[in-house]
Amino acid sequence: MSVDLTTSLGSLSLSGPTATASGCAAAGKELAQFGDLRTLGAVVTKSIMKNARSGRATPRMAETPSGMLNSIGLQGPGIESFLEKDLAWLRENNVTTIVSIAGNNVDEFGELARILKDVPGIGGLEVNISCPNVESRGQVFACNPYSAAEVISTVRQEWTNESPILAKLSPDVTDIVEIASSVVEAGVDGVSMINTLLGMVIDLDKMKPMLGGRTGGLSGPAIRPVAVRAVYQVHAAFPHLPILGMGGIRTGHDALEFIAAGASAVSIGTVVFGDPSAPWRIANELGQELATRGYEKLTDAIGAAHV
Amino acid sequence: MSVDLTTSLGSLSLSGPTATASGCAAAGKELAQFGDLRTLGAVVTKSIMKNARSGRATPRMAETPSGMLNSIGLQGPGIESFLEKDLAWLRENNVTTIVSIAGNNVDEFGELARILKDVPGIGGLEVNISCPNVESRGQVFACNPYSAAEVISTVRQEWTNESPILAKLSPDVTDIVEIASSVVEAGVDGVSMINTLLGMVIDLDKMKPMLGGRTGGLSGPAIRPVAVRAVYQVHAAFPHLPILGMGGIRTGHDALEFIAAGASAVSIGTVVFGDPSAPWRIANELGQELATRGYEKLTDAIGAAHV
Amino acid sequence: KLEAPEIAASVEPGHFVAVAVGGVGGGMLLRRAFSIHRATPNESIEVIFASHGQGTQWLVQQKPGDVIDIVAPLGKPFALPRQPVGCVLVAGGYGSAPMMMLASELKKRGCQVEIILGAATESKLFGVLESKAVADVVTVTTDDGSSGVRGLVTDVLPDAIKRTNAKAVYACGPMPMLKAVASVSKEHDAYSQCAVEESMACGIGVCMTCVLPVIGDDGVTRMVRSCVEGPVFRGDRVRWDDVDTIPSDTLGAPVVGGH
Amino acid sequence: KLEAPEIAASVEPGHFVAVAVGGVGGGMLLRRAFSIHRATPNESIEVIFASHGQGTQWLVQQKPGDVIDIVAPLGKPFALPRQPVGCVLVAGGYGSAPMMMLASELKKRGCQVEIILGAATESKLFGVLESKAVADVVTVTTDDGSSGVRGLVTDVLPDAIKRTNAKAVYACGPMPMLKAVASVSKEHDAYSQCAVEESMACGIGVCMTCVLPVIGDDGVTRMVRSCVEGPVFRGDRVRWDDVDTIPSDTLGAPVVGGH
Ligand SMILES: Cc1cc2nc3c(=O)[nH]c(=O)nc-3n(C[C@H](O)[C@H](O)[C@H](O)COP(=O)(O)OP(=O)(O)OC[C@H]3O[C@@H](n4cnc5c(N)ncnc54)[C@H](O)[C@@H]3O)c2cc1C
Ligand SMILES: Cc1cc2nc3c(=O)[nH]c(=O)nc-3n(C[C@H](O)[C@H](O)[C@H](O)COP(=O)(O)OP(=O)(O)OC[C@H]3O[C@@H](n4cnc5c(N)ncnc54)[C@H](O)[C@@H]3O)c2cc1C
Ligand SMILES: Cc1cc2nc3c(=O)[nH]c(=O)nc-3n(C[C@H](O)[C@H](O)[C@H](O)COP(=O)(O)O)c2cc1C
Ligand SMILES: Cc1cc2nc3c(=O)[nH]c(=O)nc-3n(C[C@H](O)[C@H](O)[C@H](O)COP(=O)(O)O)c2cc1C
Ligand code: FES
Ligand code: FES
Repeated sequence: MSVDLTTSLGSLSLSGPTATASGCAAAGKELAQFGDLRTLGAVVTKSIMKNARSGRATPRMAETPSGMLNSIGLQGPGIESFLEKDLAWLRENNVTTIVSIAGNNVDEFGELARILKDVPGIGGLEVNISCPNVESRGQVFACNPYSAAEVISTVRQEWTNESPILAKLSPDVTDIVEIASSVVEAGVDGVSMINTLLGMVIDLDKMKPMLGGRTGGLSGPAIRPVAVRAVYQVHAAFPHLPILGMGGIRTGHDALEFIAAGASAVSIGTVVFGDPSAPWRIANELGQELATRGYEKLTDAIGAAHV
Repeated sequence: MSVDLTTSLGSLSLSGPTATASGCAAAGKELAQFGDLRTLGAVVTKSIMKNARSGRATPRMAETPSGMLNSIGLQGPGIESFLEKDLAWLRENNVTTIVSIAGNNVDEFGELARILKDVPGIGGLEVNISCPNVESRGQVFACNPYSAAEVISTVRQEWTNESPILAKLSPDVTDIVEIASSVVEAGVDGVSMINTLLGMVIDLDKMKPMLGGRTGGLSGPAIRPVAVRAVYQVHAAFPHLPILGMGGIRTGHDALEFIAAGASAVSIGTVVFGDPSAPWRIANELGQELATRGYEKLTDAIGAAHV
Repeated sequence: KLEAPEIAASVEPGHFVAVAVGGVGGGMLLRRAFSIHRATPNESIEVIFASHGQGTQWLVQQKPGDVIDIVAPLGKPFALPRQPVGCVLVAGGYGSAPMMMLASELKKRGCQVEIILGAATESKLFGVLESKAVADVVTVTTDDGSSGVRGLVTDVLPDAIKRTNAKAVYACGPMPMLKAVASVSKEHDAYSQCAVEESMACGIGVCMTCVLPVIGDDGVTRMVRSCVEGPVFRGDRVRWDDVDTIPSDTLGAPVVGGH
Repeated sequence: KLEAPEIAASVEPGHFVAVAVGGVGGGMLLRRAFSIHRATPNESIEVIFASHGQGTQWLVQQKPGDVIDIVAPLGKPFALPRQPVGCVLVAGGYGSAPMMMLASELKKRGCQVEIILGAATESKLFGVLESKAVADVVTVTTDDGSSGVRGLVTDVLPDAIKRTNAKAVYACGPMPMLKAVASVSKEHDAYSQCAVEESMACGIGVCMTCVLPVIGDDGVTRMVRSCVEGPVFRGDRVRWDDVDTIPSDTLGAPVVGGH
């Protein structure tokens, strides 16, 4: 008996349960040699900003126990080039695409939404508020309920089509449910969680932080328990809020933990670096995990670990 | 050339750089078969509460990638029995002892400080504010600058001897420097960081959270980059504040990362479960790491990764 | 089979060994606990284990000659009777691991020894032949009847107790079995010694993960560490129905948060 | 030596392989990159590696017959000249790994080939004999003079270029060496092709960790991925002095936070 793995994020229906994670699959093209992107739930593109951006100085990564630290610094070509090259390619290849956007201030998010709202081939918007707000001493939008809500309501106003807006939440907060409720009030259609945890590795030979950006984002299986907890808390508070779950998913078993905690679909990030075919493999494994537990539809397992 | 590994936490001088971590060595006795406790910097005892406490239901732990989740629930015999049996034994054996205390409300912390202040054989107090405040809907003291400060100033008033008071900080906050400054203002002598991160593992066969307490604390090498970052941030903000660093320390190399980030000494927690002799082994390895880098005294390396 | 000369000498039936898995730099921090099956002084100790999750799967892949990092002997062994009384040993699945050592120890003391081995199915039975070599009588039960008597060990336990006029019953296996054995023993005025299996983080008594509710000599229930105060407990002292809970009359109950 | 029939067939000099380390459930998530030393079509590929940290230490412990998980061939190989021109190949330490394959490829095309192998000391030299088998002339340099000429590869490079009237210089080794080779080549009007070694998380172009500042055909400096647009770059296009920085005139500089 094969399990029905189709699912949805608000108004966006997904042909599969696994998506790529923003920043862990560029704009999909490089992954195409490892599997058919159309069979994935979605490709979530690297967060794009208005202008081209060089990112942070290298070294940009450090391996850590069951995880890694990165400080890419949102390197990207800027929205124009992204539309011409990357999005065009994804559209031509009929890939369900969720575009991740990032801004240095609230207005930039609004501008990006305005530019994107009429562009064909966009299945949804992931608003990466887990980046620093240049206008408030670099505090991360997602770490402040007001800035988080401000970004989302601005995007909401611009976003005049019905494909979903997802807010990408950061775990580096005292109370993630508080942040979630602020973006829900601001009119978000769903949330993506979690982004990386702020971490640091020190190069003891150079006696300074290893990364060019000094601190970096911790990702990978090491953070999975934090991610599952966050998804569980937010689903408990907002049972009907669609959640794209992520954080250290390596197997179908891991993925099912997120589904059972309340996610409607999952993103595969860091694990792709070690296993480029992971998004497809994990979807298959998830099907088996569900089958052995007697599920006929993935959607029946969403939030199953509550009660 | 052997390196001078002696160090100090405020007025408390330590004969070695490694201490046990609260809750990871009970009251020391069980570790004595694996090494001489007097050669350790200190034994930090399991957080003790006023009354006996049964802790949480089992299962109380789950292994996670390069880490573990625990929900012990502060099981303990209560302060009286602790003084009679545990502390007495530590005193008889001349073990440098840092007593960790925890309370359900601010007053309980004060009471414990009052009871302990005249007891001989206490090298310092570690105030575990990373536990729920029963009187404010179970919010963790360490997650709120006001409650954190309230606990510390209350303990400070009772604590009429000069051995140091350390506040045990939680990483589950938006801005750990804010919490640190609030306890500094409240008159703390130093900080211990970090406590565990809130996490969850789901038992997919029972389709419910694996731990009896549902959520648990994530510890072990998985969280080390978060801990190093936290120590680095707090040392940058308060260069003269003594820090007892911990979080996933497995080797002398790891320990030196904490020292370089700004810790004056380190606690070894989860890794002790896999290697009971770790506190001694790591002290030796730390000596070698310092020697190969030309250090003569550990204290010269404190905060070396700044600038 | 692990070569461990010094350790083997001091092993008693019921002791367990904590084995590091996954290798250095691996993702698994915690040791795996296994009952010691056989200990040959100045030579080696042996364990019997079932491949279960990641750690035991790793163990299975190790080749003879590979070096394994262990801590042993750990825990409180089975308490042995002073008189040469009748004894029944009950094992479920790999719970038979410590029983042969125990049986020969008891025989040395002149006890009459019966062993009951139970499992879901034949393939899950361990040490049937070994048992026959040391015990006076061996009875096998399987849930599916694929070997020996169809049914549970407790179905055949009463007769065994009567036959041997047993004063002591020793058990190792899953919790439900231990619970049943404890009550059957009690009905027949026999002391039961049950080796429990709680998941353990440290195995040496410092972490408090391995607790279960046990009634003390003072009649008070406490959450007791099975790694140092067990794994062997008196069957009549463990509150079997309350395992994985905190009985409201436990010292220090009820619980309020914290970890 | 890794058996990988399908992959080997498509390998060109300069390609690299990404090797998974630590085993499943291990703590190491990222693959390790190694230049492909030799590829025998329908059979195997070989790498030369130095035991460095945890991952390579794990690799060293693997026994013949163990299964290794690899992704290859990756990266852009060395660009080969159309004409049979003179070529000098410069390698530092294990940087010699890809050079023999490259040398024989060049010989096939009728090029005259000189190889310069440099290292800190003799024990760090790789493939001296192999080089002699494929190249017309092989020069060895060591910093300590323990083998060959005492000094740096760049001390002997100019003569080699002159001798062969080289139009192309190929280099693989540490950044400082690559930088020096690039400038010496430029002085002698020879194209240089340098294989860089930036730490890589994914090796397939999706993560942006492996970048360095490279000048494009349009004269604009960009942070370019060395895993897909490299590891081989034109020596005159890499801004060697600015590696590990973001030159202020880079497209999209300066940086503001975020990760
Ligand atoms: C005192 C004692 C004696 C034991 N004797 C034996 C024996 O003789 N033969 C045998 O096959 N098994 C025995 N077990 C069970 C054995 O420890 C587990 O099967 C083993 O830990 C599973 O590890 P894993 O990595 O395969 O499973 P995983 O699920 O990967 O383990 C994850 C974590 O949970 C713990 N865990 C999982 N299952 C159990 C379990 N059943 N009991 C305790 N901890 C568990 C592990 O120790 C580990 O920390 C014993 C357990 C205890 C406590
Ligand atoms: C294109 C390319 C080709 C290479 N060819 C060879 C070769 O032929 N022979 C050889 O011995 N080595 C080669 N290296 C270097 C090799 O990748 C590193 O030595 C190896 O990754 C070290 O891993 P480790 O686990 O031992 O060290 P660790 O310090 O444990 O590695 C930690 C992390 O840092 C990365 N890292 C550490 N050192 C380096 C390094 N020097 N370069 C890149 N990443 C690094 C690792 O990949 C890993 O992700 C090459 C590197 C690249 C990028
Ligand atoms: C190298 C790297 C780059 C990333 N870039 C982005 C990004 O541009 N935008 C974003 O929202 N998240 C980004 N992330 C975070 C991931 O999307 C994901 O939320 C996080 O890594 C946790 O998932 P994982 O453990 O599966 O990687 C990045 C992560 C990594 C490792
Ligand atoms: C089983 C367990 C019990 C703990 N109990 C306490 C405690 O009682 N009080 C406390 O302040 N911290 C407690 N901690 C947290 C540790 O002291 C330490 O801060 C944390 O585990 C990070 O260090 P580590 O990664 O080296 O374990 C406990 C940790 C574990 C794993
Ligand atoms: S396993 Fe740690 S106390 Fe028993
Ligand atoms: S290593 Fe990931 S882009 Fe090059």
